[in-house]
Amino acid sequence: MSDPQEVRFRGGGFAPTARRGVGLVVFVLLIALAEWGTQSGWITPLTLPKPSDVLATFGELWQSGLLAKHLVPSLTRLVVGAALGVSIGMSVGVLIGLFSYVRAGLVPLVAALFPIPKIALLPLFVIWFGIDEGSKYALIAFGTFTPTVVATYGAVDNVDRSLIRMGQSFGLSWWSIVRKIVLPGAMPGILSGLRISLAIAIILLVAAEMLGAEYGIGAYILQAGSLYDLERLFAGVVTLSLLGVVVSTLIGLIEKRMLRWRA
Amino acid sequence: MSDPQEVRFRGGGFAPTARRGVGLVVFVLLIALAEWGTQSGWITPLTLPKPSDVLATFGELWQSGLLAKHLVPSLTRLVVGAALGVSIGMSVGVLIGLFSYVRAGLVPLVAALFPIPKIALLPLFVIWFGIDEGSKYALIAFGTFTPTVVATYGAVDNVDRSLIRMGQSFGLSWWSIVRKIVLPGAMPGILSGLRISLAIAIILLVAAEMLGAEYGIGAYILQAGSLYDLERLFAGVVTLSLLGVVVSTLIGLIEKRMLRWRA
Amino acid sequence: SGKKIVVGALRFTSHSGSFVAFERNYFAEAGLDVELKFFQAAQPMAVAIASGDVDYAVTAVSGGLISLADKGAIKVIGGALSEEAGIDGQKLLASDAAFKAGLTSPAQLGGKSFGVTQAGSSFHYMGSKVAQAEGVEMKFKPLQKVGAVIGALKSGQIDAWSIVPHIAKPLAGSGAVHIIGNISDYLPAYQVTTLFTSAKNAADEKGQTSDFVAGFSKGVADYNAAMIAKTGGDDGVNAMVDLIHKYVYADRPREKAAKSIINGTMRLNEGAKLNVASIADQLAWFQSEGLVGKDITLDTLLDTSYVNTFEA
Amino acid sequence: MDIRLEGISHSYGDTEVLRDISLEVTSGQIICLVGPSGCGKSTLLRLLGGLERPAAGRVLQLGRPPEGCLNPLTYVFQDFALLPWRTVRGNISLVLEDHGIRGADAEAIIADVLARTRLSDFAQALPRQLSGGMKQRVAIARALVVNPAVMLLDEPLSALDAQTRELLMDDLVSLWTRAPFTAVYVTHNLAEAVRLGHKIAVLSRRPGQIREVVEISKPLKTRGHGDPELDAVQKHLWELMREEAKAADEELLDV
Amino acid sequence: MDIRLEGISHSYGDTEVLRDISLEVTSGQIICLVGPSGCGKSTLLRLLGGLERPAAGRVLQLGRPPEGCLNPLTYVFQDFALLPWRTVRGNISLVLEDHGIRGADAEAIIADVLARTRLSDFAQALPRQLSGGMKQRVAIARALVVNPAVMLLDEPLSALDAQTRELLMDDLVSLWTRAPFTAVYVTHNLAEAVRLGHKIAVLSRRPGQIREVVEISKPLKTRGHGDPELDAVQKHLWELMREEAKAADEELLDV
Ligand SMILES: Nc1ncnc2c1ncn2[C@@H]1O[C@H](COP(=O)(O)OP(=O)(O)OP(=O)(O)O)[C@@H](O)[C@H]1O
Ligand SMILES: Nc1ncnc2c1ncn2[C@@H]1O[C@H](COP(=O)(O)OP(=O)(O)OP(=O)(O)O)[C@@H](O)[C@H]1O
Ligand SMILES: [Mg+2]
Ligand SMILES: [Mg+2]
Repeated sequence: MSDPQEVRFRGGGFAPTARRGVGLVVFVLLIALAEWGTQSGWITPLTLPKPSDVLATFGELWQSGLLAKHLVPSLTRLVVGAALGVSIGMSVGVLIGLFSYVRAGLVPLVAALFPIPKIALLPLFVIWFGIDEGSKYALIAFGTFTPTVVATYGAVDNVDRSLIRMGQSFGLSWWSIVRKIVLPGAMPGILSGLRISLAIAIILLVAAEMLGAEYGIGAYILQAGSLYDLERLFAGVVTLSLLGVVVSTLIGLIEKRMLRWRA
Repeated sequence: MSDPQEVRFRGGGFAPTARRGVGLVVFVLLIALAEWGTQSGWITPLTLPKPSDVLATFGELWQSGLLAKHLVPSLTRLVVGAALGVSIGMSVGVLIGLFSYVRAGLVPLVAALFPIPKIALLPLFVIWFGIDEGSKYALIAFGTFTPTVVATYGAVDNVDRSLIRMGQSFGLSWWSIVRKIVLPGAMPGILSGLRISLAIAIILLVAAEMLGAEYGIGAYILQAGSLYDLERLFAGVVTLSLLGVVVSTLIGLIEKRMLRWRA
Repeated sequence: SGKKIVVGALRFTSHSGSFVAFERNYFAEAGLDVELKFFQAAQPMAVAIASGDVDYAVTAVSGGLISLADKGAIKVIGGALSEEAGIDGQKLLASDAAFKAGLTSPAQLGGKSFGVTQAGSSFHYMGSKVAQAEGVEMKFKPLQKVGAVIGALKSGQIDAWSIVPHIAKPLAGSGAVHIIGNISDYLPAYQVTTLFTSAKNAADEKGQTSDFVAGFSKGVADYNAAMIAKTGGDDGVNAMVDLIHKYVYADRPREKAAKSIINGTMRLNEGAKLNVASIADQLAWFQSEGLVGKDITLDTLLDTSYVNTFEA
Repeated sequence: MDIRLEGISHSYGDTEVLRDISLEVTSGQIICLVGPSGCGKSTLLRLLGGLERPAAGRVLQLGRPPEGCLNPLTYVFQDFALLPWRTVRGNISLVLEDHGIRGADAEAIIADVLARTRLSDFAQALPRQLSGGMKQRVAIARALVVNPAVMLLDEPLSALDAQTRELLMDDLVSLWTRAPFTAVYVTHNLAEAVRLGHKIAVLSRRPGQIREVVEISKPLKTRGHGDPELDAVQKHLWELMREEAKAADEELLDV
Repeated sequence: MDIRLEGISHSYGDTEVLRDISLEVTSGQIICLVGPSGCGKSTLLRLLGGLERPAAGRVLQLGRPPEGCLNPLTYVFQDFALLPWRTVRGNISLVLEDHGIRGADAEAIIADVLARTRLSDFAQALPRQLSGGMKQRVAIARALVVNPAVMLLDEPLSALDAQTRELLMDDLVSLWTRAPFTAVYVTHNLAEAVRLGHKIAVLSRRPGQIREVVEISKPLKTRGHGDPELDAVQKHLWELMREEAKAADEELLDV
């Protein structure tokens, strides 16, 4: 008989763990590479602006108070438009989740609306909603509406039917079941749909501000693009990107608060 | 003692059932309303074209062979661009799902890229990828890349860890586990992500064809828009919408075939 | 066969010089193997010249163009279209609502809103110069797309706009808008569009560039002869319309297209001659608006070694 | 209040699930339903409580529910069916709110039922913090709080581990002993059936029919481990069912 | 091949899960591990099979695995762990493919193991078409096909209903009787433990320590329902564990 031998370890892996700081390192490396490339002329100024110039532009924007002047209208549009789109979308989504006829009637309509590019409709939006804030709100609302509907009715469909049956077995009214069981049960799905809807809202900011906007991050980006002013273009894009990260963090916080009951 | 009394029924509901035809009826009603409105002058021709005129335009497009001339390049761009974006996105997503360092390095980058509006970068795409098909492929690929990555690593995260542990306990190699357990297990999530990615690809067609495209549904829409020619604009938009429905049906079929093992 | 070059174009009548030269083989005779490349908007075309994807093109002077010149990427080498007394030029339009409310001449533009595609576009320049001349202040509304501006004007959401005659006239004909003036009254000999190329072509490919200008000029000469001097009579006009219809309004029936094409007739710059004074004025305006750098000189933008220049 | 089933039959599409079931549920007694997998036990219980309508036959309520009974026919489910976003107290108050019982009234009632099920210390806990056994105790508390005339229990212990099952069976016996309730108790587990049932109805394989109803007269609280009388009944039941259970287990679920 | 645990301790973060466990797994015997919820039974099994590394102590293999053994330490999991996208045959061939056994060789081996577990008719079925009992039989077939030296079973029957559990216990007994295998069998169910175990190790509440190891000498195939000797052992085990099980059940899982 051979010697006792320890059992070979064969588990582990397949569970990525958090590595703090790596993300930051990647960003810093990429920016450093771009800086070096543009400084040394290996990347032409037509291809990419110098990161340091972008930072300087950003600094100017900040100090001159122009950043706020552009951010405030954009944020207003974002909030009003997304609030409209998300709230209508959520209501329609819940109705689709609850009623057969609404579902049969609206699901194909939503599916047909989804792949319509909003920028194609810009000329119409001018007529429908005017060139003032109306059309900007409408565009963002329209863009967030469809993904919210889809996420919401999916979430309602996924509410544990056994909980609903429980509610019925205790004689709860229809409205109580909707309010106390269906809606809270759909909340996780609705919130994760919100992440996507709001990212889309930010993306649509640029399209919305194509229509007669003087101030706004989107308008700023468009103007920089039309002047081929890459520093300002990138400063604007970075602002949007940061905005996206902030919004996603906010939703994360809301999820943490509202979904404390989850594991 | 009172008479025997039947137990009151209190179940049912909360399970929308399919109602065939209702969707069609809604479409027909909406179109009839639009036709009536535009015919009677209650809707001005600036607001909406006559559906019958749109249909006629569509008929002309079809008969003149122009539809094919516009559809073929658009479909090519869609297929090549989406294939690029989805395949790279899926690979990156799987790597993020499997390796801690890749995850830590790339997830923040993807999160930062997500809210960047592609149209803002149009001028740069010309420099980076030229004005031929390259920049169109690149734009669509870029637009589908981020949602695919997010869907894929989410799907990999959701693969039942007990199946992976089972594979390890039978001494399967790392590569076998990835190929035979992780990838098939992530497939449902990846496919449902594909739905969103391809809808986005269709939406981006218009943006892509802003760049030096002669033919293509997007170019057609843009041209109609710049002349405020609503009939043609709607004919183009309807084409995109139909394209979206077709793509979504195709994915449904693929799901049915590939995910036969599900309930 | 000749040298392969790519010429960028928009599907507008004002690009007819290129179409004619291409169709009638003037480029080939000049020893160039030309490929026409079409764009939906002028801005990407300018960028495509900068990136070297396109060699020559025609476009309006805009902030973007000056910016690219400043980056050492492009040069304006000639003129393509300028306003000219006696020939229909760009029109000032007023919406029906504004017209009825008294906006019947440019003098009443004070406090009105004026549609532009983008800040720093040629529309912006024109509106601004008109306002300056009339001594009034206007609000400029950037709407990105010509279609959006038309929609806004038709529905009375903006008060005024300026646009080329072949778009202005049918709009006015429909009664939805009114023509209230001519740009040429404010900007005589305004250099509307120019011929431009990459800085590299202008500096290092002098032969090729001269050949291109020569071929292009022949196309322009044919166009002007047929459409303005009418040297070929109606047949000449019809032949020219047929040629242009291949490129412009190609998906509309010939009869409808012909009207628009004829409406759009403007005299193109013979020999691609360039109004340097107008360019200088435009550059100065862009600088005064803070849209482009103050230190950009006319030499950065122009290379006048290929064509005759004039000042008016 | 008694319940009488009269000639109940039921089908889903083409599958006949139950065939001509007649049964009497007597006040103050626990009746156990046992039968192989898929024989329609859960379906029968849903019909009993009005959550589904039988294709044929009637479910009759004999007599009135007692005073103060908020929900005569009350379920306890196998998967507990607790709202994960409400605390233990919230889950119990849920079924009172719709009857307009709130505030101090509700507090008193809830405190009482929590004490009866020994959950008083856990009123503020969320379901995810509780073990399976505790969750089912909460579900039982929720059922008790509406003073049901008849409790309908669908395999209430089968999601629990064997030891917790033992503990909860003791709890149920002591709850019944203190205040006898009427119950229909569906289970797979013959040991549970002989421990808790006054009557045990054995169903056949699908379509479910009643094969036999066994009565056990021994009082609940004197029943214990290794009791030869109960062992004999259990053995008898297992022999009735063994072949059917095997056949049911080897059936393909959907082809 | 025997397995020896030497002074195994393990913690997750601040929670100590196992404390100083020493145990011998003898060839040809089934050793059952019983203990209250969360006492670390599954953890111990993972340590045994090399899926996790102990914080202290060693898991030793004594002697070589027998000839033809592809995977000496082979698990059967509570949740079956079948790949839902593979048929019964595909799930079994999965564990052969990595050892280069394909084609006709694999066919023969799989056909044999399917016959032994009476699954031959279900080779082409997908997991979703099978009842829980059938699924676990597939998992057992998959474990048998690699000729394990030691089988590690983590509550293999606890996801099944009581009747199926009975049927599968019979299956396991008859498999063992025909060809004795070595196994470590984790369970909550004392009835299962006294039915299948040659030795039964009782763990205390967390941190798990061995409280007692009970041996039962009666041969497996003669053990049956209502056997007084087994009932006595079971009663003894229950008394050892009752209070601990109750305390474990009432613990808040995370606060
Ligand atoms: N809503 C439904 N639609 C269609 N078929 C159903 C439905 N509910 C149950 N069935 C079918 O009816 C049969 C009986 O189901 P039921 O759940 O009543 O059995 P059961 O005796 O409770 O089984 P188990 O012991 O597994 O809980 C099964 O074959 C099941 O597949
Ligand atoms: N991967 C892990 N990370 C952190 N804690 C863990 C992990 N796995 C188990 N635990 C904790 O260790 C303790 C023992 O878990 P284990 O699963 O071994 O218990 P068990 O005896 O199998 O319980 P059960 O009878 O419920 O299956 C539990 O408190 C559990 O919460
Ligand atoms: Mg059931
Ligand atoms: Mg365990």
